[in-house]
Amino acid sequence: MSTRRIGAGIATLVLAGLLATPALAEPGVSATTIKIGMFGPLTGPVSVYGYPINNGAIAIYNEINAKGGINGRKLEIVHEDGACDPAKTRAAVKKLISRDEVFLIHGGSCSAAVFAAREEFVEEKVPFMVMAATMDKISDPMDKYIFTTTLPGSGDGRVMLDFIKTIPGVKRLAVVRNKNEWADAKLEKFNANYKAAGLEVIADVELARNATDATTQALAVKQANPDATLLVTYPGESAVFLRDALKYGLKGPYIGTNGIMDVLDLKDRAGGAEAVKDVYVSAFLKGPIGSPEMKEWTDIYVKQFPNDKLQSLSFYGMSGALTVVAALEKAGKDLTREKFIAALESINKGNAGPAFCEVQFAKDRRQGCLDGTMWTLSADGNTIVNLGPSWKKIK
Amino acid sequence: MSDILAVDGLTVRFGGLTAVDSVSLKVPEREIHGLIGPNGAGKTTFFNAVSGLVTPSGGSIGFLGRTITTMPPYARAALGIRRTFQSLQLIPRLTVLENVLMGLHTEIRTNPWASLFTLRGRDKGEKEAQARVLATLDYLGIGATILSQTGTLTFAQQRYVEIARAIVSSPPFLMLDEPAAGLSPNEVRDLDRLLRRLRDERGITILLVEHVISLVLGVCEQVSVLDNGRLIAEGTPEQVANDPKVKAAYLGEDSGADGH
Amino acid sequence: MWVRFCERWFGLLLILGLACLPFFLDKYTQFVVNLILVYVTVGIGLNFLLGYTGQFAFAHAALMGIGAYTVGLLTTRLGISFWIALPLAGVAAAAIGGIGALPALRMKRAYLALVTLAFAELIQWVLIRWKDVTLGTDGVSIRPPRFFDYALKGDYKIFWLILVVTVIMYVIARRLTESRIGRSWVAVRENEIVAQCNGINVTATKLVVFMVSAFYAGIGGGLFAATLGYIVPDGFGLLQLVLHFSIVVIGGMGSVFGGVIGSLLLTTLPELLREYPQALELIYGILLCIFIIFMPTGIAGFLKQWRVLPPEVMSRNWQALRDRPRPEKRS
Amino acid sequence: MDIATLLVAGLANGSLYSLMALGLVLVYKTQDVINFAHGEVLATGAFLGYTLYKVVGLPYPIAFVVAILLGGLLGGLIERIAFRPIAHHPHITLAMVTVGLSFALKGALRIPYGRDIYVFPPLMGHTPIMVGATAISPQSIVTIVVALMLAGALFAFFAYTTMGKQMRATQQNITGAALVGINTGRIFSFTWALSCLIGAAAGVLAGPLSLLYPDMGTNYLLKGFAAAVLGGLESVPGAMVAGLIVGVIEMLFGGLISTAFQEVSAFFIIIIVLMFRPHGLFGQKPVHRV
Repeated sequence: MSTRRIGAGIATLVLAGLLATPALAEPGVSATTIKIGMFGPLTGPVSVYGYPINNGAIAIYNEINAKGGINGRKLEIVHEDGACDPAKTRAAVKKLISRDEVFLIHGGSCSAAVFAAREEFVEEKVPFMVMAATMDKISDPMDKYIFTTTLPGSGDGRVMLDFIKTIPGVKRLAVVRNKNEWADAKLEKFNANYKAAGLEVIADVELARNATDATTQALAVKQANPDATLLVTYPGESAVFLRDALKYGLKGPYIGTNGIMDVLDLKDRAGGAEAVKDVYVSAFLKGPIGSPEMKEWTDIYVKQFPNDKLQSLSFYGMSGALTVVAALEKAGKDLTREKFIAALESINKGNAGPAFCEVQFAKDRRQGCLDGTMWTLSADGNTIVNLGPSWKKIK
Repeated sequence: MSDILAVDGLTVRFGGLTAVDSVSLKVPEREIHGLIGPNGAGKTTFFNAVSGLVTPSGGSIGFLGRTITTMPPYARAALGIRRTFQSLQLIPRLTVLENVLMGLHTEIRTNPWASLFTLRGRDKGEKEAQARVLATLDYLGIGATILSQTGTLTFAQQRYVEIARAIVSSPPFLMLDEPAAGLSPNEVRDLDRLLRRLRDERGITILLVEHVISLVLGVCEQVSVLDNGRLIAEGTPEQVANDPKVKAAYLGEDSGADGH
Repeated sequence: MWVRFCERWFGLLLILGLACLPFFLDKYTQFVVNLILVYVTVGIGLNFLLGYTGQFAFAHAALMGIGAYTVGLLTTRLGISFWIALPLAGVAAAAIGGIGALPALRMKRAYLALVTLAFAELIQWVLIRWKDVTLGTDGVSIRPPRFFDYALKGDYKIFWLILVVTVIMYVIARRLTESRIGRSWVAVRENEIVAQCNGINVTATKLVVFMVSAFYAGIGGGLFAATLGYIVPDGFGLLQLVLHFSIVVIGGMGSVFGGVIGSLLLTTLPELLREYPQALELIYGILLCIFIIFMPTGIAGFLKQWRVLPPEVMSRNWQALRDRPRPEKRS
Repeated sequence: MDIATLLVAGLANGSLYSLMALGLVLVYKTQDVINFAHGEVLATGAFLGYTLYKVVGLPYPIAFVVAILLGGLLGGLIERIAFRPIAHHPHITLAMVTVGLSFALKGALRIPYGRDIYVFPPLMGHTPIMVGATAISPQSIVTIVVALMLAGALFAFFAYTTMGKQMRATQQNITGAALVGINTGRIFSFTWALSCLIGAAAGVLAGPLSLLYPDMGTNYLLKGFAAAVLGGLESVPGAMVAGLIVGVIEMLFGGLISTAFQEVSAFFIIIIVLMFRPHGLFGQKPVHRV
């Protein structure tokens, strides 16, 4: 026994020595570059959420580089695949930290995978900006090194709840939901607060991931006859549900998460404007794609990735990238991780780019963006209307 | 001498087809008993019924005084009914040692925990098993091949490996399904000698299905003849060879009828 | 004699060498090495079933999940020591796997695949739905195991734990395949009828191999949980299964070495293919087909053929037979 | 809950499961192997249909026919390239190759189609026809009718054409078929082609119901397995009927018990069938032969 302990002791000493050595220079920072690590689901079934999201952030970083970089340093991006799998993501993060020795990491779209890697940032004290993962547990309870400018699930739930409260005559709700951590995160705060708002959930219906049919769900909701239906499902299943809801003569309104904020896509997938005419979705962008508010950001994306399809995913990563850039600038020429963290903490009313909010961090605040808005389709079903936080009749 | 195998009114049906039709057969201890008949006469089905691979539709099978009609094949093997197959059923990629060791499956009685945690070379059960394999192979004259890949051996050697696997557990009863098929006349002579030695030196009772009539007539004490699932004749080789029913059954069937 | 001597000491030297790895590796490489070791256990387990016994089943990833959850839930929710939880993980996987496979064992081969597929989906479904116990999709964070008062926290320290368990599992695997149990598996794979006629109870053998394989999956899952520190039901789905299949097929079916080589290769292959992430599935699929068709004994078989690896004769201490005096040849 | 509506929706989905089960059973009967890549065949069919209809702009019926013929061609090629050389290999080899093929096909589909979810517009729109309180979607009718037509064509093919008769002979006894001079290699190719043609048809029909992505086949494959097992794994009419039953049971599970159970109802079916009636509803009790 004792030999093993001694062995372990030696190992720890050597390890401590190894870790102590690079303290001379800040990892990932050279005279001319700052290394930023990025990861996301680049392969596998969830790769739909990989490149589009990360490319938005890359577009911002490239734009900054084109303008000469930050304090004389160019941003260098190291990209790793996490495949939306906890083990692979954790490996990717470890690689970025210990092999690529990046200065900070900006990435992650799959909540569970990011959470699996959370320990790494905490232990290695590497600043981490969440790209698009919405699970609250990642940033709350807070850790010094973990920041997010993505509206967390609880925030999205709150935006929807606040909106529902303003719809006249809505008291009884049906919930149609996926069964996963994403949906759970959106519903956690919602479930805790709807009673206080005088609402009642009279049907809680589950729709399987990648379901191709929502007959039973639609009929269950129809039978319950709610005043409004909350959709906490991914875009595909949301479309399937709305399609079948129309088929079986359900009445709206439907309130959706910001996962389905591409309402025009939803319209196509659900089979036409009729299916989505009474759909209201939470949104975190300043305006719909193609609106003047978004022009600046659309241009940046298209310039870098002219062949990509523009979708809300394309802008998920931009607020984080802009915040990182702002903090890097603020941290100054003599860049260290601690200075960078301090700079992030001092961001007040920061530019969130295409995102609806202003970025607000503090010593005890890591969720920088808590605001969202609600969108719906115009009466003709061809344009997106930004409603703001409360319900209005659409002309 | 008591009967080692006593089959009484054995019937096997597949759907509408009766492959073995109320066959009764007794094999006394230390006898080499021949089972012949034209193709499709039901010899192999009879074998399969005795080894337990097919469930009889009627009749009973007794072995060493016990009724084994419904006993599963692996339990019959453990009792001491061992057999070879018409076509070689060895694992060509494995060594002769491994192939023959499979025949000792029921014989190796080591404590699994002990075998997991003892050091190499202290595994007594396995060591004994290897010694038995080696002794059997030496007995058959192929001891030198023990570590050869089975697939690289000659056909005759592989036949012997299969016999080694069948007899390595020292069973009282051995069923051979056409062991001479594909052997040269010289090799058949060796086989003839081997069967006698197995009986005389090891006391094994043998039930032999064979198309090479010369072997059957030469080595067997008793011969039974099956045709269309029925037992049509029984007796010494001479009696059977001169039986008109047997001749009729073999008419038009030339394969092997006159031996090689 | 000296060959055997070298072989034995080679093993010991290798283990000692491996034990020193944490002094030389960065954290990422260490993590990958840990995963490789975890997959050695998992891969050997699936190889018992797939390679040795020729039984085609789809439950291995789910059984690994059961192992991981057993360790995760017992240690974090009930405060049971990791050292008790880990063997229990194997036992739980073996028990649940055995029960799941039971209806299919007496039926035609194709049914085992179908029933285990259904069974695996049900296991995942239960892991997600039974939130009161499994915490559902929130996942389980695993506390680092303790060695007396010493917490095995971090990739370097957990490595020694994984190494010890892996070596034990490897040795047991070698012993099993060198015993009548391993030979009965191969006999069943080659021909169930011949196996029965040699006294092997085929149904019992299949049940045994399924449970042993599940036990390995469970232990592997427990180690996986300790390595990763956080598990979710989704982690034990199709992606995991793809990896297991690839490890066994490419490493070498019917070879304990195969499990080792497979996990070494398949854990590093994605790293080598990082430039073409989109093509990864395609490459896996094509590699699988090519290996199954043209190299069914995998890389281990290839290396054994070229004498890089020693033969894996399925009998304990068979080497002694090489040194025996030549027998006199009878006519 | 309106049972009639559930039944109609169940039958519409069930007819797709029937087609999947049919494709699985055909291959299983001739080659004794379950094609684990059949879900990807469905996805390939769906994407072929989508590409021909939406991108190339062919009229729907022509796009449908061309897509399923291409699906059939793919099946024939798979047999010729991957399975013919290993036809005599152990069962497990064949089964593993189908698994490898499944990954490969999915990976291949992901390269052009992996970055988005595609929409296959319905042929008839989704506005339902109301029969009393029962809502029937026109697309469901199209699905059921086309599936039934395909099944009918298949029965006619087996009953009246030489090729069909030869295929049945081969399914019953490969050696026998070879002895009487049937080119079994050609039969194998044709079986795979037919199986994949039906799979591709299921894909084109599933397109408007589902959304199009490379993993879309997995769900249908699992339901197809359940149907095949329920039908006895070797029975063509059994697969057809069992598919419809699985579709309806799934709806009844979801509609009457809980939506949480709907997803796994197919697996319950597989396990329950194997425990209590392993030869399925329509299969023959296996005759023991060596």
